Formats: sequence, structure tokens, C-alpha cells
Amino acid sequence: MTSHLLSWITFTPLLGAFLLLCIPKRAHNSIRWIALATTAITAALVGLAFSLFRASEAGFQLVERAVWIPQFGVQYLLGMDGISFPMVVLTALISLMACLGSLTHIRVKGGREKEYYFLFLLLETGMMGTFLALDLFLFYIFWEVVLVPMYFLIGIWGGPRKEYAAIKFFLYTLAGSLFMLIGIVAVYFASSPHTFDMTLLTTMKYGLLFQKVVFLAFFLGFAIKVPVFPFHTWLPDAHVEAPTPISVILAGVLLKMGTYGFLRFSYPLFPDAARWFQPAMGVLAVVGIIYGGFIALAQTDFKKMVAYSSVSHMGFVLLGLAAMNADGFRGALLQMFNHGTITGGLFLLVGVLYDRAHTRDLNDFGGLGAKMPVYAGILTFFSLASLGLPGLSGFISEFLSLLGAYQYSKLITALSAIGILLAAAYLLYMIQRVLLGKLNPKWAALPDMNALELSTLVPLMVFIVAIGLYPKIILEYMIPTLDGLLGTIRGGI
Amino acid sequence: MDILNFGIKVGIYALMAGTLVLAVGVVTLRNLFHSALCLAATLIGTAALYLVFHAEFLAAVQILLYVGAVVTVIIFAIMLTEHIAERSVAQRNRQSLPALLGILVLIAVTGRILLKTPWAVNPATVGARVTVADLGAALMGTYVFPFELVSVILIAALIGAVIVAKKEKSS
Amino acid sequence: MIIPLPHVLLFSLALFGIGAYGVLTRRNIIGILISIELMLNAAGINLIAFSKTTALAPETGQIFAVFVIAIAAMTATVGLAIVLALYRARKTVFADEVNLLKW
Amino acid sequence: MGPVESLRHFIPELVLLGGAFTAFFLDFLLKNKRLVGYFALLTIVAAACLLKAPPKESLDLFYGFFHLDGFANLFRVLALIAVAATILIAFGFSPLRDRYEGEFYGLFLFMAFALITVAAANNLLMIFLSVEFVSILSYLLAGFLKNDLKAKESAVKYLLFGSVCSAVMLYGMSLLFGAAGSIDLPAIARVVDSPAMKPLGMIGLLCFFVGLGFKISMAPFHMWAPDVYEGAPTPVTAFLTVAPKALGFAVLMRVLASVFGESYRDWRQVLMWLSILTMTLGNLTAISQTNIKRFLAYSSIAQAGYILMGLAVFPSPLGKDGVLIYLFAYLFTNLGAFAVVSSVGDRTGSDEIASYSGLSERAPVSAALMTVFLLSLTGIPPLAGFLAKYYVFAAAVEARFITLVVVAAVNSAVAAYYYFRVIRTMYLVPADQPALPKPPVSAAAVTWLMAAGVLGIGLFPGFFIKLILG
Amino acid sequence: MNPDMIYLVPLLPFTAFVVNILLGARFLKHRASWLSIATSAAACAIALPICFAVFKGGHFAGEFSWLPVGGGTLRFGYLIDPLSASLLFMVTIVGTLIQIYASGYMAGDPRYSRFFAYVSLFMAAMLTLVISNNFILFFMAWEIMGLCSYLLIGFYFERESAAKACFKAFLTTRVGDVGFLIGMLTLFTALGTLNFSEINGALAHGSARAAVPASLLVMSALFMFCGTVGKSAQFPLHVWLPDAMEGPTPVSALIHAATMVAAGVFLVARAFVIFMAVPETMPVVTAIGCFTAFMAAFIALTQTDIKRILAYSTISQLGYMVTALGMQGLGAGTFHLITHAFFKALLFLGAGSVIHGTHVQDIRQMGGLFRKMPHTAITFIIASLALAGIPPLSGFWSKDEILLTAFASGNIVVFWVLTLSAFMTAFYMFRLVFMTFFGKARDPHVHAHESPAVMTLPLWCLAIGSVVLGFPGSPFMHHWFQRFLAHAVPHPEYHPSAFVMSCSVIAAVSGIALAGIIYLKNVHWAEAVAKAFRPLYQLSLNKFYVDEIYSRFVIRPFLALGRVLFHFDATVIDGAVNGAGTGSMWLGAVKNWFDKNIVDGLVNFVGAFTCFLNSVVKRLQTGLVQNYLLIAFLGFLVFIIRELKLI
Repeated sequence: MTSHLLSWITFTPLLGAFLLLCIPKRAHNSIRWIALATTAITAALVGLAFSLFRASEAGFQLVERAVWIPQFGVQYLLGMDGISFPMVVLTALISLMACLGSLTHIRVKGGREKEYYFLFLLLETGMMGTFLALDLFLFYIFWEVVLVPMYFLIGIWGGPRKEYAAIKFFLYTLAGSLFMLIGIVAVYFASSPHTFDMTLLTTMKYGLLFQKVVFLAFFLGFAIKVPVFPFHTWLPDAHVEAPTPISVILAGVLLKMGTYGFLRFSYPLFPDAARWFQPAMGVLAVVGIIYGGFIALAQTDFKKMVAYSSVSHMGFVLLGLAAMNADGFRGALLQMFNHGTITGGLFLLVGVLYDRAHTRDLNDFGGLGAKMPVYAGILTFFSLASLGLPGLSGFISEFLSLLGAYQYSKLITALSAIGILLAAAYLLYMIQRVLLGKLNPKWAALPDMNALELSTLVPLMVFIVAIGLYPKIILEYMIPTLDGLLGTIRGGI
Repeated sequence: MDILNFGIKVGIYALMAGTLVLAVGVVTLRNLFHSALCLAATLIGTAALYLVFHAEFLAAVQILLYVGAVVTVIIFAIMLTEHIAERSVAQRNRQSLPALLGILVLIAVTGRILLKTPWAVNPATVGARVTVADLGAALMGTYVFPFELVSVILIAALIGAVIVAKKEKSS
Repeated sequence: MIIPLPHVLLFSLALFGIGAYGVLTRRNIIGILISIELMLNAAGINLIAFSKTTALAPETGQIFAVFVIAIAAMTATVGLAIVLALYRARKTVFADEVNLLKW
Repeated sequence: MGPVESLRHFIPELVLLGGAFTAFFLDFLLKNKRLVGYFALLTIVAAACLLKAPPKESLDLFYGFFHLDGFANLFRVLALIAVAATILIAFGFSPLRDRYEGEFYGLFLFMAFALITVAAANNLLMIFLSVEFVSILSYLLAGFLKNDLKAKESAVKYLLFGSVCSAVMLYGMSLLFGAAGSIDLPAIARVVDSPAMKPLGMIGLLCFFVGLGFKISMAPFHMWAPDVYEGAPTPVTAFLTVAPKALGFAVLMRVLASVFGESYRDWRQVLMWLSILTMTLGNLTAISQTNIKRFLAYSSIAQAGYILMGLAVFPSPLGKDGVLIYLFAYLFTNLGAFAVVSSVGDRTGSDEIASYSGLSERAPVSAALMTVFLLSLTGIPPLAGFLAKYYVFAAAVEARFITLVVVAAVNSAVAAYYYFRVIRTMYLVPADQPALPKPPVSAAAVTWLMAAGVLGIGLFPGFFIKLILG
Repeated sequence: MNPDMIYLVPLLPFTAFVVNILLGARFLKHRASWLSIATSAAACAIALPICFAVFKGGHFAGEFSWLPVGGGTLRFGYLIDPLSASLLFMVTIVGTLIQIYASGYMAGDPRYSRFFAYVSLFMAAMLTLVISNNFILFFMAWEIMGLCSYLLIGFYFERESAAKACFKAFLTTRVGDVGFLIGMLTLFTALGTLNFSEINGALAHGSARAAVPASLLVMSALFMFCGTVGKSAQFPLHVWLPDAMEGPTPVSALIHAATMVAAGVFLVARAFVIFMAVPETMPVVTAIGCFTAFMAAFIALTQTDIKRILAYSTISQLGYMVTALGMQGLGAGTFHLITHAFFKALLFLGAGSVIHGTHVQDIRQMGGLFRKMPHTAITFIIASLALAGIPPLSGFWSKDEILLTAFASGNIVVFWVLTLSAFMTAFYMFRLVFMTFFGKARDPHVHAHESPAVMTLPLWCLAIGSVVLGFPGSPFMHHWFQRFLAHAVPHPEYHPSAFVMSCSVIAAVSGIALAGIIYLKNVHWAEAVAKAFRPLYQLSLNKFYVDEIYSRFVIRPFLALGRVLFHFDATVIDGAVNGAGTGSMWLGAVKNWFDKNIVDGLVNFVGAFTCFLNSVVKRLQTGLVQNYLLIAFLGFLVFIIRELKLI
């Protein structure tokens, strides 16, 4: 088991998915239980990996290597290091929470549960694979595998404009990833001997022009996923229309695939180009941060506000990446994790409210703090985490990002700090409109959160507080790898 | 001898010119029946040209198979499908001008190349005479496979044609 | 050779062009088929001409031409069969009236 | 090699021929025409079993008129798969019931034979004859259905367009023959390369390409395809989109491989633009289609454009491999898609995309498999279509055809949009009609087999690449 | 005693917070206050011995590794030096007393346990801030205090005004916090550390200081001062504090008078070495503090809400402290911070007691309460005297120290402005006292009663503090306090000046006297004065129009910008990407096409361009086979011509 642990992590959801296919459509309970058990087992396997993972080592661990397509030298190559490890943990966590969240949500949405959980589990396999694959070809395959279930999950179970949102998401991402594919192929042919093996590719050097062109190709693929301004327009639609658990996955995991791509592939493969594009990345980051913040401020739709806040928060990831120093990278990677837990939680909370009130119009609420104290408390908690309240995880990562960026450019950092201010503004404005003020009598009968909903949020809160108070618990897993990466990039000078 | 040669030459050019005129008739005559007859004449003219190249067998095949069979079938088809009285209907569509221009360009371009190309005339071939017996031997020898293939095609095509053309019972 | 090879080729080219013109402009499908026969015939002339001049083996061109005639006959047969079927079904033999399938 | 000793290597073809004649004979004897179909299937299986891996060096059977090499053998397999799948699809296609069903299967056995001769053709004469053989059978099969106005129309269009194209091809062949004095491709190659002969060679080859371009529905010779594919009986359409096209590519590759020596650089540009034109036209037109068959027809044009990418980078071995892989991936994918179209069309009585609405609930298995095929056509990993697309993309990148690659990438994204329109109809539009009955076993079987092929190639590419490329 | 016990000081209240928030509403109910008070008292008990040890010259520090940064690591820990010991002393005592008071004040509130949870969290944060040994931890605690402030201001969130006030408070202070954050980043970039003692070490000596770029230090000092401006409600970010009075009164006393707002001053004190290293930043601090002190006092003259008057008074006094620090008067500023905490807390608690007894907040409805609420009145008057600066109460000594610093350091303008403000302070405080406790009851509906002992007892404790705490800094104890602080951070000291003292006393006494004359005897004079100086009166009444300016020039433009960008996002960016390069000219068309297609359910967004091409290409497919042939033929010709290079 442990020798193929990463494969088990990747494919357990798929096995669960196929098991689901054998269950009759009407056996709703068995379907739910199988799905839940599968995600739980996956999470447990990740826990096992956690115990086997040696934090102090920089290289890839638990590596699995097998020849897959000998004609191209494509390998089935999985491995975990300090960059992918947090992402895998995040994926397992968010998937489990989203699966729990699905239990009621999808029932409410009216049936087709078998299809839903099948796609859900397929999606989890895709995400895990994306974060674990060390072979560019394999990576691309998992990357694409994520798209298709996502299309269906948004398109079938989404909101009123689901079709539009689904196809928009799909096409944007596909268009980007096709360019990435071209980049991947170009890298393959530029390497000698030709290989897709990340462990070998990072040791090779390419000309600056080549690096720039291919960096751009990769950039398109990743930037659309992040999403980097101005490629973000798919995001509000997709997030808003997707059903709650899927919004959670989108915000929690999918966006991270883009920034993960930067860290895993773009930077180590094209260090010179990365440096060349450093100013551009920084500017895009700051534009995203401020732009997303301002637009979030103007939203009246709760979910859309959270969606745009993602644009702003992912900007901090990009900012950390643009800094290209130890603090920046740590901040970026940590922010990826934190944004996953925090925004995932916020989307769950939006869902909780929507399931009860069937509206997301912020101006329609008010005074719910008295009616739903637990909900109010948790919503406030996540909002505070999102606006970077110290003591909660969001602060640490944003601080590190800013600290890193400050060493690169003072102006960019100072402007980014406005984003923090904006975050406070739109989140508190939201709280004011939802929780505070007079209770709208329309909502007098709303029940507070139930145990199932709580169970989806509490684990996230544990992570948020733990990292916020003592970030070392997760940072020490990241640092050796990130420092190694930095060494690789610096070595390229 | 020269005069004879010249006469033959003139004859041949006249033949070609006449054939071309007939060919133009094939594509321009309003009455399709006349067209078909022109086709027959064109094919016969071509057959005559074959004789110039000492391809007597081909000339025979051309007349027997083409004129004898194909044109007959065509005329049958014309008679089956068309009321000959209906001559007032336009026989040409509206794209004759672009077609004409395009074809003139094609002929100009290709013709120029045909004229400029240094054809590697093979003296042995020019001198050789291919008898019917030679052809038969070749067909049964070297070319036996294509020959058999054509026969298979014929059978398949005939079966298919019969099925397709057969009157359908009822709608 | 009594007349220069290119002249014959030009003749066949002209025949080919006339056939092509017919193909492009004739409304009647049978007319189009007739024009196609002209085009095939042009190729046949080429083959015969070359078989007497440039061919490495003298019988190649002639045999090719025989096959061409055979195929032309088959095309005509099959074509006319299809045209007949069409006529039965649609009561028309005009190519520009056969446009159920488009766009 | 003389005829008698050649026969030893010719057994599968003889079986097919014998089977074809026997099928027509059986058609007289048997009341249940379906039995003829079974017999035809049996014949194909027998022929497939009798296939032997060809020896290392190629065999020139029948004095070189049947050129049996690995390449030809590969297409033998492809042809047999295509015909077998088509017959299986036809089993479930009810309009065929009362219309010479036995002859239909017999003609398909001939078709299998014809396709194999195309694959093995190595000179102008054989190329002409075999391509014509395939064409004539195709015309007949396209118009096979009774009282079907569209089928008749499609047959006429196919016939006219095809005959003209083969006439042009023949004219080009005659010029090439005249230039080289021989019908053998290597001899032609030698002559065409010489500067004096080059213009003539160009004209001849371009004419030649018209015929082949017609077969592979390459722009601008693609316009017949949508009409014919829409009108022809669905099993025939399935077959036409795959097999003649694949064989067209086979011939094209043979011609490119032997004829283009030094001049390939000129041709790369031509092929590149043709490829761009083909995929763009196909994709652009496919967007607004409402009939699934017509929609798949345009998609198949676009796919031809992608395949041409592999040829445009000639003589890169990767490009050649890419074409072969693509053809096989496309074979499974498209036949599978059409198998679904056929069985769904048979059950709903309509080929409109609108009639697929809610199919995921009315016929979940059909919808799921259709989705797999459409995803494969889109090029989503890990399906066969992705591997194929990857191959040609890789070839183009390797040859630094950046324009081509970028255009192809944009095209793929556009294509994704319209493929997903069908998926959307099946999954996102609620069902307004009752559930469909179960498809017949044969249809289900062929669909599953094709899906297995699509998934198999996608998941175990190494194995399949080895199988295909040796 | 093990100094690491100091970790318990913030941890105990934090435990109370966790228990109260999780179990309070369901299980503890009214017992929630016991837990908070107990933990607070325990923290006090632990802290006080340590404080006294420090007062005797001790110095404690300890740390552990927390966050890896750059090549090194940020270490968290505590640093008990004279500065923090003074605050620790004040915070634990005042905090505990106020909580005792609150347990009576808040009795019967439905969210009783929630209140004490928040207060405990606040205590934890404040204590963390006080004992922290580096800016990061300082900042974290700082922000959590901001959160508590937010939560407590919005405690009665059903009131629209409270909901708005808490939002405003958080956001306004956040503006300063962002500055603080940038200042920290700058500092870290300049020095590579955020640890107080390391910063001291780096900047204390001239040689080490020279190695650090001065521009970075200036930046970091000024940006950090932004934090102070926000938290300590200095102009121009003072607007949140008066609104913050929406919170329960004990909260106003604890957070918005005694402790949290003083944290801003504490920040400057903590960063004092940085300011000292770049003295050119000091005038900024002085100017802002001085202006704030004056402005707030001036506004307080005309306010009628008892808590608002106190709020402006707080702003004004904070201005004094900031001014002092700006003039390098670390001792004076800190001294005033401590004394102010006691008497201002007392004032607020007294005001709370009045409100609790009368259920009104407008002083025009009060009057003659002295009889009905003697304990409250006496303690309140003591605090007022202290605030007005009547010797020998604590306020006199600390305020005098500030005036002395201004005078001795040569800032004569500052000195006179502050003296004028002192006069105004005495006036408005006694206007308040006279209108509330003396005269006749103005509103017959108000039925006042004295508060219970649980509330008056803390009042007396604080009153004692207000009286005696001035002595450690007075000449009687040889300015012990100033010397004590000078241990930690060397700064200039001045000899007491009789002139300054007499100015101070004259200002205070005359202010009280004037207030007495007007509000005890000739109330109509007030109206006459208001009429006579109408512009000034309006300016004061409308609080210098700062809120209006913000609303007009900051908040509305921001919201508008958000909306504009959203519109931009929905049309231009989305449209541009969708338009796939058709250019801005096409945007309108793209949008139309878009809507139509969305409405039609054809989710068609490949772009107008593609759609357009589609319609063109589609038309080619006429269904006429000869058209096809012609197109094929022409295409073929094009290729022939191109290939033969004829064109």
C-alpha cells in the first residue's frame, strides 16, 4: 500500500466512482455513503502520506515511476514535495467538506445523485493527479480531466445561468490549456534527451527567447485558471452558478491549480523568463488585487462578492510569486492553502444561507445575527479570516506575500496593501448588510445551522486558527522545497 | 511524300478541330439528345485520333464500348427522364461566366507548361508497334491483377446499379 | 510522330476544359455526366499519346486507357442508375433543383 | 511475384471476394436477410484471422500491382474494422430492413476488398482503379435507401462531385505518366524533381491531389461531404466518414513518401495552408448545425484538417506516425459516435440535435458513450482523440510550424464549443420525452467496442502505438 | 516566580473567551461574567508581582520561534521592560475593575455571555500587545483588539446606528493599520528584524544607525505613525471614536478610553527609537497630536451627549500624549497615558452609571443628580478634576509634564495651544458636571437611582487611582516614573517650571470657574455666546465637517469606482475577451449578440467574429453541387497559380 500510496490517493476516488456506477440509481443512501466513504478514505490516505512525508527534505518523496508511453518517454511519474503536499492536503480536505456539503444540497437540487457523485469523484481524481503528477504529459492529462466533470457539475446542478457559466468556464480553460499543451510539447523537443520528466527537465537550460515564448504559453494556461486579470471573467459566472459544493471546490482547489502550475513548472523550467516577466507579474497581481476588491465592493449578490474576492485574494498569491524570493514564495504557497480553506468556507456559508432563503441578494437580508447566532459567528469568523485578521491564517500568508513583494517593489506592495483595506470594506459591508441591523421580518423563521453544516465548516476553522496562530506547522513542510526552488531559479542567473 | 504527310497533318488537325467543335456542342446544345449525339461523334473523332497513334485496338474499344454502350445508355436515360418537348427550360446555370474565365485561365496556364515541357520522347517506344496480341498477353500477364480487379468492379457496380435503379415497390 | 506531341496535349487539354465547362454549367445531371465523359476522354487521349512517345514500355498507356474506358463506362452506368432513381423520387434531373441538403 | 505464388499472401482478400459472391448467392436462398449479415461478419472475422503479419521487406504481389507491406497491412486491419463495425451498426438500422439488406452486406464485403486494394496500390493505375472502386461502391451505398429523398440527393451529389474529381485526378495522372513514361511512383518521383519537369509535375500532382482531396474531404474539395453525410443512411455515413477518408490519407502518404524528394519544402507550405483552411472551414460551419449527422460531417472535415497537420510536416517521421495514430483514433471515435447516432436515430426517428435533449435520462448509456466519443473528438485526455491530437501537435511543434499549431489550438477551442453543444443538449436540457427502449444488442455491442477502443488507446497508448507503428 | 508565567496573562482571558463563546449562551448564562472576571483577576495577580519586580529594576524577556521569514525566523515572546510593565499594571487593574462593573451594568442582557467573551478576548489581545516583544505579535494583538472593538461597538447590532458605527470604526482604523503594516514591512526591509530589543540594539548607537538607510527609517516611522493615527483616533482618522460610543458603556470605558486607544500611543512609545533615529519625523507627530488635542476639545464644547463629550475628551487627551511623544517626551506621554486611563475609565463608568440610572444620554435632560446618585457624582467629580488638571490629582502632574516638555523643548506655539486646550477641557468637563449633577432636574420623565454596589465599588477604586497615581511622576517622588522610563529608552528630561505649573493651574481653574458661572447661574449666556460666534459654534457642533468631507470625497467615490469597475468588467473586459480581437468598435455588437444568444439559450460565446465567419462560410454551402464544384475549381486554380509562382 505505502509503496503505491500516491496512486492510491489519486485513484481511490475513481474506484469509488466506478463502484457507484454499479449501484442502482434509486439507492440514494448507498450512493451518498459510498461517495462520502470514498472521499473520507482518500483523506485518510492523505493522512497516511502525511505521516510518511519527511518535512525536512526538499526533493520529491513517495515517488512512483513506471513507463507509460515508451515512444515518447512518457512516464507514470507521481511524487510529492513541499509544494504539492499542502495542495494534496487541501484537496482531500476540501473534497471531503464539499462531499459533506453535497449531502443535503444536491438532494435539494433534485436527484441525479448518482451522476453527481460519479462526476464529483472523477473530479477529485483529476485534482489529485494534477497536484501529484511529475511528468508534464501526465500532468496535462489530469489537468484536462478536471475540466470535464466540472463542466457537468456546473451545467447540470448549477443556477439559472448554469449553461452559460459551464461552457464559459470550459472554453476559457480549454483554450488556455491548449496553449499550455503546445508549450509542453515545445519543452519536450527542446530538452535533450527528449523527456517530460520534471526531475530531469529542471536541470536543463534553454535560451531566453525560447523561455519567454514557452513561459507565455504556460502562462496562458495557468493564468486563466488562477485567474489573473484580465482572464478572470469566467470566474464570477462559474462561481455564482455552480452549486455550493462545487463553488467550494472551484475556489478551494481549482484556482490553485493555476498558481501551482507557476510554482511547479513555469518557474523552475524557465527561470530567466520568469525574471524577465517579473514586473509584468507584479503589475498583474496588484491590478487583480485592487480590481477584484473594488468590484467585490460593488456587489449585491453574496456569492458574486465572494467570487470577486477570490480574484483579489489570488492576486496575493501572484504577488508572492512575482516577488521571487523566499518570503514571497512562502506567502504565495501558504495563501493558496489558506484561500482554499477560507473561501471554501465562505462559499459553504453562502450556500447555507441560500438553501434557507433562496436568495443571495445582500440588500434583502439584515439582522440575521440575532436570528442565527451560530451562523453569524461562523460567517464573521470566515470573513475576518478572509480580510486577513491576524491570528487567523489569511494574515500570515498575505503578510509573507507582502513582505516578499516589498523587497521587490515598494510601490507594488503599497498598492497591494490597499487590497487589504478593500477586503475589510467589502466583507464588513457584507456582514453589516446580512447580520447587522434590523431583522427583515421575511426571515424571521430561518433556522440556524444544523450539525451537518457545522461539520463541513469546523474542520476548516481548525485549520484556519491553527495556521494563523502557529504557521510553522504547515510552513515547515513547504520551506525546504521552496528554498530549493529558489536555489534553482537563482542558479539560473 | 511530303505532300502526303502534309495532307495527313492537315487532316489530323482538321479532325481535332472538328472534334473540338463537336465537344463544344456537347456542352452547349440546349437539346440534351443532340448533346449525346455530339458526344458520340466526339468519341468517334477521338477514336480516329487513336488510329493516328497506332492504337487500333483502343480505337475499336472506344467505338464499341463508349459509343456503342455508354452513349446508348445515356440516350436511354435521357429518354426515360426527360420530356423532349420541354426545351424552353434553361439548360445552363448562372455560373457560366466565372466557369468560362476560370477554365480559360486553367487552359492558358496548363497549355503554356505543356508547350514548355521538354518531353523525353522514348525512341524505342516510338518505333514499337503494339499488336492486339501483345495487349492481350499483357492483360493476361503483367496486368492480370488490375484486369481481374476491373471485372470485380464491373460486377459490383452492376449489382449496385441494378439495386439502385430498380423500381421501388411503393412509398 | 506525324504531329508534335504538345499539339495533341493541347487538344486533349481543350477537350478537358470543355468538359469541365460543361460540368460547371449544365443544369441537367445527365448533361453533367456527358461532360464528365469528355473529361475522361481527354485523359484517355493523353494516355494514348504518351504511350506512343514518352512511355518506357509501349503497352502501358494503352492498357491504362482500356481500363479508363471500362471505368468510364461503369461510372456512366452507375451514374445513370442513380439519376434514374433520383428522377423517380424527385421528378427532376436538374442539378440546381437538388438542394434539400445544404448549410 | 507472379500470380500463382502471390495467392499465398492474398488469402484474406480471396476470402472477402468469395464471401461477397457467396453473400449475393445466399441472399437468393435465405428468407432472413439478417443471416447474410451474419455471414458477412463471419467473412470479415475469417479474413481478419487469416491476416498474417507481413514479412519485414515489402511484397510486390501480382507483378507489383498489389504492394503488400506493413503500411498496407495496417490499413487492411483498419478497413476490416471499419467494415465490421459498419455491418454491426447496420444490424440495428431499421430502414434497411425492407430494402435489399442482403445485397447491402454483400456490397460491403466488396467494399472491404476495395479498401484493401487501395491500401496496397503502388502505381497510378492501381490507385486510379482502386479509388474508383471505392468511389463507385460509395455512390451506390449512399443512395441505397428506399424512397429517401435525401439519400438519393446525397448519392447524386456524391457521384457528380466524385466523378469530376476522379476525372481531374486521371488527367493529372496522365500528365505524370507522360512526364515519367511510367506509372510507378518512384519513376515519377525521379522525373518530377528535375527542374525542367517541375511545373508539369506540379500541375500533375495538384490534379492528383484533387482526387485524393476529395476522398479525404480536404478544403476546398470538401463541400460535398456535409450533404452526402447527412443524406446517406447512417451506417453508410459512419463508414464514409472513416474508411474512404483513411484510405485517402493512406494513398496521400504513399504518394508523398515516394514522389516528394527535394521539393517537399514547397509542398509543406501548400499542405499547411490546406490544413488550416480545412480545419477552420469545418469548425466554423459546424457551429450552427442542427442535424447531428451534418454536424458530425463538418466535424469530420475539421478532423481531416488536423490529420493534414501530420502531413504538412512531411517528411517528419513523427508526422507520419501522427497521421496513422490519428486515423485509428478517429476510426474508433467516429464510428462509435455514429453508432450512437444510428441507434438513437432509429429509436427517436430523428437526427436533429434537438431530439437528443435529455438523452442522459432517456438513454443514459447511449448518452454517456456519446459523451465519451465527443470528448475524444474534442481531444480531451485520456481518450484516443487526445493522443492523436497530441501526436500531430507535437509533430508540428517539432517542425516549428508555429502558425499552424496556434491556429489548430484556437480551432480546437472552437471545436470544443460545438461538441459541447451536443453534450449540453444531452445532459443539461431536461428530458421532455419518454425514455427510449433498449438498443438492439448489435448496436450496443458496436458502441461499447468502439468506446473500448477509444478508452484503450487513450489509457494504454504505448501498447497501441506499438501495435500500429510496429 | 518564573517569568514565563507571563504567558498565562493573556492566555487566561483567552481561555475565558473560548469557553464563553462556545458554552456561554447555553450553559454559563449569567455566570459568564464570573469566568471573565476570575481570569482577569488571575492575570492581574500574576502580572502585578512581575510589574513590581520591574519597577524595582528587573527586566524579563523570553521567546520562541514562530514564523520562518527570509533566511531567519520570527521569534515570538514577551518583553517586560519599564514601558510594558507600566501598561501591564494599568491594563490588568483597569480591565478587571471594568469587568466587575460590567457584570452589574450588563445584567439581564440577552447576549450577556457573548459580551464577556468579547471582553475577555479583548483583554487577551491587549495584554498580548503589552507584553509582546516584536512588532508582528504587537500587530496581531492590535488587530484583534480592533476586531473586539468592532464586535463590541456593534454589540447592539439591531440598532442601525450601531451597525454603521462598528463598520466605520473597523474600516477607519484599518486604514491606519495598513500604514502600520507597510511601516513594519519597511522596517523589516531596513533592519531585518522586528524584535524590539534588536531594533533598539540596531538603532541605539550612532554607528549601527548609520548603516541603515535613513529614507527607509523615515518611511517606516511615518507609516507606523499611521497606525497610531487610526487606533488613537488622531486627526484625520478620529471620526470613528465618537461613533464608537454606540457600544455598551463599559466597553467605551475599557476599549475606547483606557486601553485600546492608548495602544496607539504605546506604539509610538515602542517605536520611539525609530523616531529618535530620524528626528525629522517628530514634528509631524507633534503637529497632528497638537491639532487633534485642540480640535477635539473645541468640538467637545458644544456636544450634548454625555458619552460623546467624553469621547472627544479622549481624543483630545490622546492628542496630548501624541504631542508629548512628538516632542521626545516619552516619559510625559506615557505618564499621561497611565493617569488618563484611570480617570477616563472612571469618567466613562460614571457616565455609564448615570445612564444606567436615568436611561438617557443627553445632558440637557439631566440635572440635579448629585442627590440621587452621590457615589457616582463624587467619583465623577474627582475624575473631572483630575482631567481638568487640578493639583494634586493625577491629571495635573501628567498634563503638567506635557506642558513642561512643550515649553522646555522650545515649542512655544504648541505650549500655548495645549494650554488653551486645557482651559477648554476644564470648561467642557465642568459644563458636563454642572449640567448633570447640579441644578434642577430638567426632564420630569427621568427617574434616577443610584447604581448597585457592584458598579460603584469599581468607581471608588478607580477614583483612588485617579488621585494617587500622579505622585510617582511628581516632584514629591522625584519624578520617579520619568526616570524609570528613561532606563528603557533614553530621552531628554526637564526641570519642573513654576511658570508652566501656574499657567496650567490658571487655565484649569478659569475653565471650571467659567463653566460654573455659565451653567450654574446664567445658562442663557451660553446661547448668547453661540450666537455671537456662530461660525465657530457651527464648526464645533458639526465636528469640523470631517464626516461630511469623507462621505463626499472618499466613501462615495470609492463605492462609485467599484460600481464603475464592475460595469467595466461586465462589458469591456468580458466583451473584449469574448470578442476575440474584434476590437473595441465591435463591442456593442458583441454585447448585443451576446445577450440575444444567452436569452435564446444558445450559450454561444466564441465571439461575434466566429459567429460572423460562421454565417459567411455557411452560406457557401448552397446545396448546389455545381457551386461546390466551382468553388473547388477556383480553389484549385488558386493553388496552381500560387504554386507556379505566377503572381
